[in-house]
Amino acid sequence: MIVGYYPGCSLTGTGKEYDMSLRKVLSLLDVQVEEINDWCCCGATSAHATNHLLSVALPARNLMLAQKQNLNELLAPCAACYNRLIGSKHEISHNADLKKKVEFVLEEDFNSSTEVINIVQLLQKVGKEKIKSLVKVSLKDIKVACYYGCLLVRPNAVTKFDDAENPTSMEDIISATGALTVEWNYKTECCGGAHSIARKDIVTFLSKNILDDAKLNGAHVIVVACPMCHSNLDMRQRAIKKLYPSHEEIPVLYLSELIGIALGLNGKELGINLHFVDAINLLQMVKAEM
Amino acid sequence: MDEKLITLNNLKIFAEELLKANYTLILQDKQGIRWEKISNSDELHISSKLKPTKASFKEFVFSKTEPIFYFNNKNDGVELIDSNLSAEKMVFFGSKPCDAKSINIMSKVFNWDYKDNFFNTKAENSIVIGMLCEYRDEFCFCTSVNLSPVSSDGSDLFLIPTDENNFAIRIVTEKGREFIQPFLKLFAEGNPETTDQIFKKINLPEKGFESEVIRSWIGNNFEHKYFERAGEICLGCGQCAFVCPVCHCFDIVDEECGYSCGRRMKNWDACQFSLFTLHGSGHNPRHNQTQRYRQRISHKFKYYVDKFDEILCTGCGRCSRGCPVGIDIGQIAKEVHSLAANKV
Amino acid sequence: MKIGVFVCHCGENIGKTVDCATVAQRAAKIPGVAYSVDNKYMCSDPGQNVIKNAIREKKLDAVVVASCSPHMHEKTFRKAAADAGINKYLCEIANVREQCSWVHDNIPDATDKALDLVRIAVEKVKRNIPLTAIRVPVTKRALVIGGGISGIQAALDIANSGFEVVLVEKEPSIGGHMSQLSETFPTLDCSQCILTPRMVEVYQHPKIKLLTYSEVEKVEGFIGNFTVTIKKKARSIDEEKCTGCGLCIQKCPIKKKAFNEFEEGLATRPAIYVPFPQAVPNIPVIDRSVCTYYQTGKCQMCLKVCGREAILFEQQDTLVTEEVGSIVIATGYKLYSIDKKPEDSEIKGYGEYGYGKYKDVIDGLQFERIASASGPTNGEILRPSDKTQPKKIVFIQCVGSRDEQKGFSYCSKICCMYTAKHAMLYKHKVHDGEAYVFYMDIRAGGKMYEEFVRRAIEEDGVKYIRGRVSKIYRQNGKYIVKGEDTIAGMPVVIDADMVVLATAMVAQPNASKLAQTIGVPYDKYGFYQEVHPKLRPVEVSTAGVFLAGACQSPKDIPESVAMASAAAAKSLVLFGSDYLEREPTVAVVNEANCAGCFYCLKVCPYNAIEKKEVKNKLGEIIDYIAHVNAGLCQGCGTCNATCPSKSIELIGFNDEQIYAEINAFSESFV
Amino acid sequence: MNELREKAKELLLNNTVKLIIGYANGNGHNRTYPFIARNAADANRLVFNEYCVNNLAVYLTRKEFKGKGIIGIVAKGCDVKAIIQLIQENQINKDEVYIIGMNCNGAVNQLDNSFEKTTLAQKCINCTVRTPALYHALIGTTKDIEEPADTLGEKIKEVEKLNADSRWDFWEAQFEKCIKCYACRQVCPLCYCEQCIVDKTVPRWIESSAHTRGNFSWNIIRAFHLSGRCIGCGECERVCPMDIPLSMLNRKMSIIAKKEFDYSAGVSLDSPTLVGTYNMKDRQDFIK
Amino acid sequence: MSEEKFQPKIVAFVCNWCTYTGADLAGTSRLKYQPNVRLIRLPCTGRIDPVFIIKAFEKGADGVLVSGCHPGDCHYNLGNLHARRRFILFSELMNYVGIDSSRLHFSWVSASEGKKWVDVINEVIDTVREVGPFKKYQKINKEFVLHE
Repeated sequence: MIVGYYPGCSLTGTGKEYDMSLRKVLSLLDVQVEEINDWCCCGATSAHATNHLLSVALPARNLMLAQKQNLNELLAPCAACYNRLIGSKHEISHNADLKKKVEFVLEEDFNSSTEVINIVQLLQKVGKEKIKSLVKVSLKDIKVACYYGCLLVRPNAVTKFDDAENPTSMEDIISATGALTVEWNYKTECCGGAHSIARKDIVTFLSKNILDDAKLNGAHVIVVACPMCHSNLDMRQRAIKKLYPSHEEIPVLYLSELIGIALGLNGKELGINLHFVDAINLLQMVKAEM
Repeated sequence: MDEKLITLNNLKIFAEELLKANYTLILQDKQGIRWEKISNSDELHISSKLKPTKASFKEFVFSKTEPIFYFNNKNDGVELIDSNLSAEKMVFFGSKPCDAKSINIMSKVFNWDYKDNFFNTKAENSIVIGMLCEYRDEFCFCTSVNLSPVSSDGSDLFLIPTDENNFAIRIVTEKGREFIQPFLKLFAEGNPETTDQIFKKINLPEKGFESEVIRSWIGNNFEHKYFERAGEICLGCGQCAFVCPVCHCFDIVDEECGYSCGRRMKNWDACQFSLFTLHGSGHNPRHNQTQRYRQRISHKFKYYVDKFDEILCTGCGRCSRGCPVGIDIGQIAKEVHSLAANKV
Repeated sequence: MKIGVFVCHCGENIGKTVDCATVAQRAAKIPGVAYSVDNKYMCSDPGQNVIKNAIREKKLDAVVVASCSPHMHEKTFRKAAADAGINKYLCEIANVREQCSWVHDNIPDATDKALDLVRIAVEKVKRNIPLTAIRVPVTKRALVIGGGISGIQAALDIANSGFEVVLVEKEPSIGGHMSQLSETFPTLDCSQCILTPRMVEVYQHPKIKLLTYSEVEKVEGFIGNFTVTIKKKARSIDEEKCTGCGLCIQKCPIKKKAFNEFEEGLATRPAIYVPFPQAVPNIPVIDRSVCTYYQTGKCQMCLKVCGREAILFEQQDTLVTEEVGSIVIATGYKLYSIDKKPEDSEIKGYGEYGYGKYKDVIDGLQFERIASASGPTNGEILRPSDKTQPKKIVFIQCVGSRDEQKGFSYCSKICCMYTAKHAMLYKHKVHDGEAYVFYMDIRAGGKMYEEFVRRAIEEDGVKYIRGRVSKIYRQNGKYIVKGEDTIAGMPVVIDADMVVLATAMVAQPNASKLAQTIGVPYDKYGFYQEVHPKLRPVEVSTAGVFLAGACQSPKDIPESVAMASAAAAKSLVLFGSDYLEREPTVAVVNEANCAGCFYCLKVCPYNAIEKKEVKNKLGEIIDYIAHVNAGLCQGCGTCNATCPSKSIELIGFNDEQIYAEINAFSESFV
Repeated sequence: MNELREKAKELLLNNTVKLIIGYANGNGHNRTYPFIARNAADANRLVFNEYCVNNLAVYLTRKEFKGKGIIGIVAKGCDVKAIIQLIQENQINKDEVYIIGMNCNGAVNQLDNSFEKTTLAQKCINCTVRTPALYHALIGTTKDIEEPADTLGEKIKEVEKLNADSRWDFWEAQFEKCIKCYACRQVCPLCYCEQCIVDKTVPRWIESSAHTRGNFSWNIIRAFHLSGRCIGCGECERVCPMDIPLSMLNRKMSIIAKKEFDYSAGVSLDSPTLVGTYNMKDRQDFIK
Repeated sequence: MSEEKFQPKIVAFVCNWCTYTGADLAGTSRLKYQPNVRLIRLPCTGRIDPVFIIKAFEKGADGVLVSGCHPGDCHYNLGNLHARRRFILFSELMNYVGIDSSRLHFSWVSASEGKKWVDVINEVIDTVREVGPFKKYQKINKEFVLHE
């Protein structure tokens, strides 16, 4: 299986462990990733706050690059990238005027037939059975809280993926590793998102609620599929601890990292050592190497 | 008898000249299906060994469909408009004796009381250049119907290949003579005696029956049980009649040209169709296929002969070759002949 | 044939884009047209008189009226023609208003088109033949499907007019959802108190044949003449012998096992049971899926205690055939099942509300049972999980309804009212309790409805919050309801003890199956489709079948009852005459040409084609050919198009007529 | 051959059948023709070989034979398909036909009227019924045969590749030739209508004149009326004196039936007919 | 001087209950569409025989539209479903002999879709206008036409 790969900015920076772990896991799962050449910004955050046309044209350019590489599917591991790519494609195909403008900007016809998918969709395509057959380390002793955040499944009419209000697809994939998933209440609550820089107070408060509910429901680890979620939930735990001294830390892993552990990769290979919150206890629980 | 000689090359030039003089040249097509018009002398493709086409050239003198008049339905009555008669001058090039004869035979029925101008105009505008025939198969029986591969009966001119690149051409009718007059420079003088020698060498199909015997037997054995078996497998299609060079039955139907105007069409019909004799009342005097098949044989070998002293058959074998269920008219005639001979 | 053409100006409606005078002049030249004239208002009395006089004076054989759509005035003009002495089927309409003058603005084009339309109609009418309406006798007996309040009302109305009714109910008792309700809005009178006398009346009515625990299997025939096959499911009880003493129910050893449908799962019942104490008929039924005897072959306790030997373990389902003239469908609704996704995966559930996961998150009908004096808590408001009194209760409206994401864009209409009622009942019983209602809009259109909601807010202090709830989860024994107050523009979190979801009213799960059995169209939600939303709201396209209640769309009780009476009235209209007149546009077989391939039989939607024997002079069957039962044929013509030899033709739309219509185009095209 | 003759004699002598529709030899040439055997002597004339191309099922619906007792018929697998279709369409009673099924090793292609060229007939390529699907007696054995390429399928694909105008030109040239002899109809076992639509005069949907317009309508409607019914015996094309490639029409319709509805005609007595049934899931992407 | 626009001739075979009523609704709503279409009203799409379509072309139509009720809406329950199957076969056949979907159109237009009717009919007219007069059929229609 060959799939196009759009890393986006996070996966080359704050979220590079996501990139590391994902590439390793996918190669074990016989998925070849083909990075699109000369990709540019997906238009998230600044572009779509300032210039609508730009925020559509940027992903459109990336989609056309994928098209030219004859990629049927394009994986956008970052939930924000995924959202921009799939959202722009939807918008362009439903708005002829916009399409004309975008084509003017791109200086070419927009005719993308590439399907944009997120990491959960890719793993669904790979199949639970395949993952199950490759598990080397059973995660049956750990309880996982799957955190979807806001962008992975929304807007539902565009993503046409899972139930926006009560998603369960990540749980389903994780069950292949043997890990238990907990029923909890904050899987789609806001983590504070892009306020991370400007309004630390909001992010700390919102993230704390999420972390608390996960712990309250017995989770050992929170699994995410978005670098922004990860950065808020992982990096802000120290700030939380300052404000709420009783806060007990809980590790936050990328979905690819958790699966990587199950497939027998060690912590370093997966970049788990790069997190703010130590996951050593978690790895010990399943007798995996750091 | 007047006879000329012409080389293959000159024959092509002859064709070229004819086209220039606004003649329509009609030849056997290369697929062996039917006769077709050619527009270029390069397409001239004649040979005495060609198998007869599936359909004869009948359709050029007796159209498979043609309008006989037009009508306009108005609120205050019906207006009739005559159909245009085609003045196209046609040359049937390289016709086998069994085809060449067809115009003469049909002419009798189209002229015995009502003069059919549609047929006559076309027949008058036709020149038949017949050709000696060297094709034989088990379906050929021209000799049994008083024709032969060397018969020029029905032809206006008659071609005889003398070798691969040379032909003798015999002028058979006055019409033929007039027709060839302007082109005589292409021809050399020929000697009828040499061609007679050629005729003698031609292998003739065996004569299978005496048509006169058939005629008289049918007259006395209308109810004979032989017909029951002979026609029972006939499926009632019109192929035999439609490919036949001399079957001439037609149907008249009206069809629209537009709103409240139309044309009356004359279309081929066939006695093997069950609708052929179906009355408006629902009664059908020939209500089964064996009766229809008997009619076909009887018309060809008795009724037409009685009325016009002409057998309605040239022995070309087309109907037998094409019959979906393999009914062989020559074979049937032979069987009838032997029934007659044995006085059964 | 002398044809008259009458071109209507319809005031300015036609006249302003179609040059009517020119159309009339040019129409006069069409072969067969003997008279042609235009008029300002053809449908007016003077206009009709123009037609009538022309028919009489010009001795016309047929007429074409170029006017509005045939759906509008075909009847009018056909009657006018008939009044003047020609067969009404020799009148055709050319639709030059709806399909010409109103949709085009270029006068020459519209005039040309109008003339074409006239010519088409002239050519058709030339080939029309005089027809007489088909008369079929009417069976003056009705079938009512569904024994809820709508079915009960319809049955009583018809029966009280003196006609027999067969009432079929699939449950063991009639009563429907109304029997589950505690009180009814806006009067708060006891639901069962007003319903049960009606149920008893049905039971005792000499003209009503009640078939409970029965389902309609097959419907054949047509208006006035339906033959209905009904399956009586085996109760395992001899209905003749049973006195309803209830001893068997008391003695049944598996009291606590079976899911109690009537109590919406809030209580259990024995294997042998009557759904509720006031059930009609008061005859128990054995639930074979839980009965020890059926499962293991042992027990027979009920048989032992029954003094009347009324228990029949070997009883089988039986089929009953009934002849009826009309059918009233009153099959009602179901509540949207929110705990799991319905089979049709387009529709998503409300996993975030935790219904099914949390025992104290319940739906409206469950709350009815909790509030009902005859319910599992005897009318005390106790939450299902621990039987404690909830002090804070949240009601959420529009769960499923008005939510395209979940597949239902429509408003369920009654939830605003019953939620107000629930909140009010709660406040009346738990004086120190708090009641919150999340709503999208309050739709309280109805007599005393708005006042009722105001009362809940103003007198009973129910707190209404305009907004949606995003999530319900459990924390420290409370149900955390997270929502948004869109008026205050703030998120709201309520730690409730219990949550009541006003879930959407949806069509019965097997509504489409019944629809196909009877031949009733249904919409994408499974609600039955009326013929016309305004003018024919209780009729369906299958003549003789009428709708009552929530099977057509969400409705409250007074609307359902009104509709039931309307459906009854429609049946009575039918029963008012001994014969029905039907359009004579039915198919006929040309027997001489039919080859008997019976493709017509295969495509006929009405089973109107029969195999007819062809016999020789000795009386031996030599062949079979098609024959049309004119009583069943509805004139769709599918047989005609399917027949390869065109040996079956639809009168009124036969091949010759259609051919002539197509041919009528050619002049304009040549 | 003896087995066939013996069986035929037995059936005729013990009155199991009234007559047997079979094949007999022509005079001197290879071709066989349909033959009705009524007695033991007739039975001795029956033959079966690769020249037996005719589909004899066409005789089963003919008034001369139908309804006069049980008819025996010598039938190849493809002929039996026609018989199955006829039974499904109520044209013959299953109990009034006795099928002498022939294990078939292919019939020859009639390139020439006298069957001089013996390539395998087009209809025999990829045959799935070399042993008939329905029979009362089965005669002969099948052996491996060499199958030439499916040139018909290729020809259809070639036409499909053309643009609409060129497709029209192709078929116009074909239909122009038609002389309306109706051999295609008469030889077709499934053209059993009492009155063909082309013979219907009020109204005259299809002009009986043999001009291109009338021919176009005739050939198109015939193909349409046979869609989902044609069992692919190829008889119509074989007998067409004008060599119109009718199999290209009929095969195309079979391909459509297979593709759209997974339907093949004449396969089983129990399967529903293609026309006359519907499926809610039938394609409608061509409908706006 | 701009050339005059080609005015195609469209014949529409419509069912009485859905499309004809939908076309009436277009009128009642005073929606406008091009006048190049002539409707033939039939009880049901089930009544529409392929010979009608061929005949319409024979009579000079440049394009044909067949329109009826959406599946499930048929006044006669099943007529349109049988018609749909029939027209799958027939449209494929017509396409094969060179009459493709630019000339032969199908639609479902319900009684409430007056707007859709307008859109469909305009689209049909525009499509046919684009491919031009049906010269191929006109050629065979003109055989034996009397030239005066």
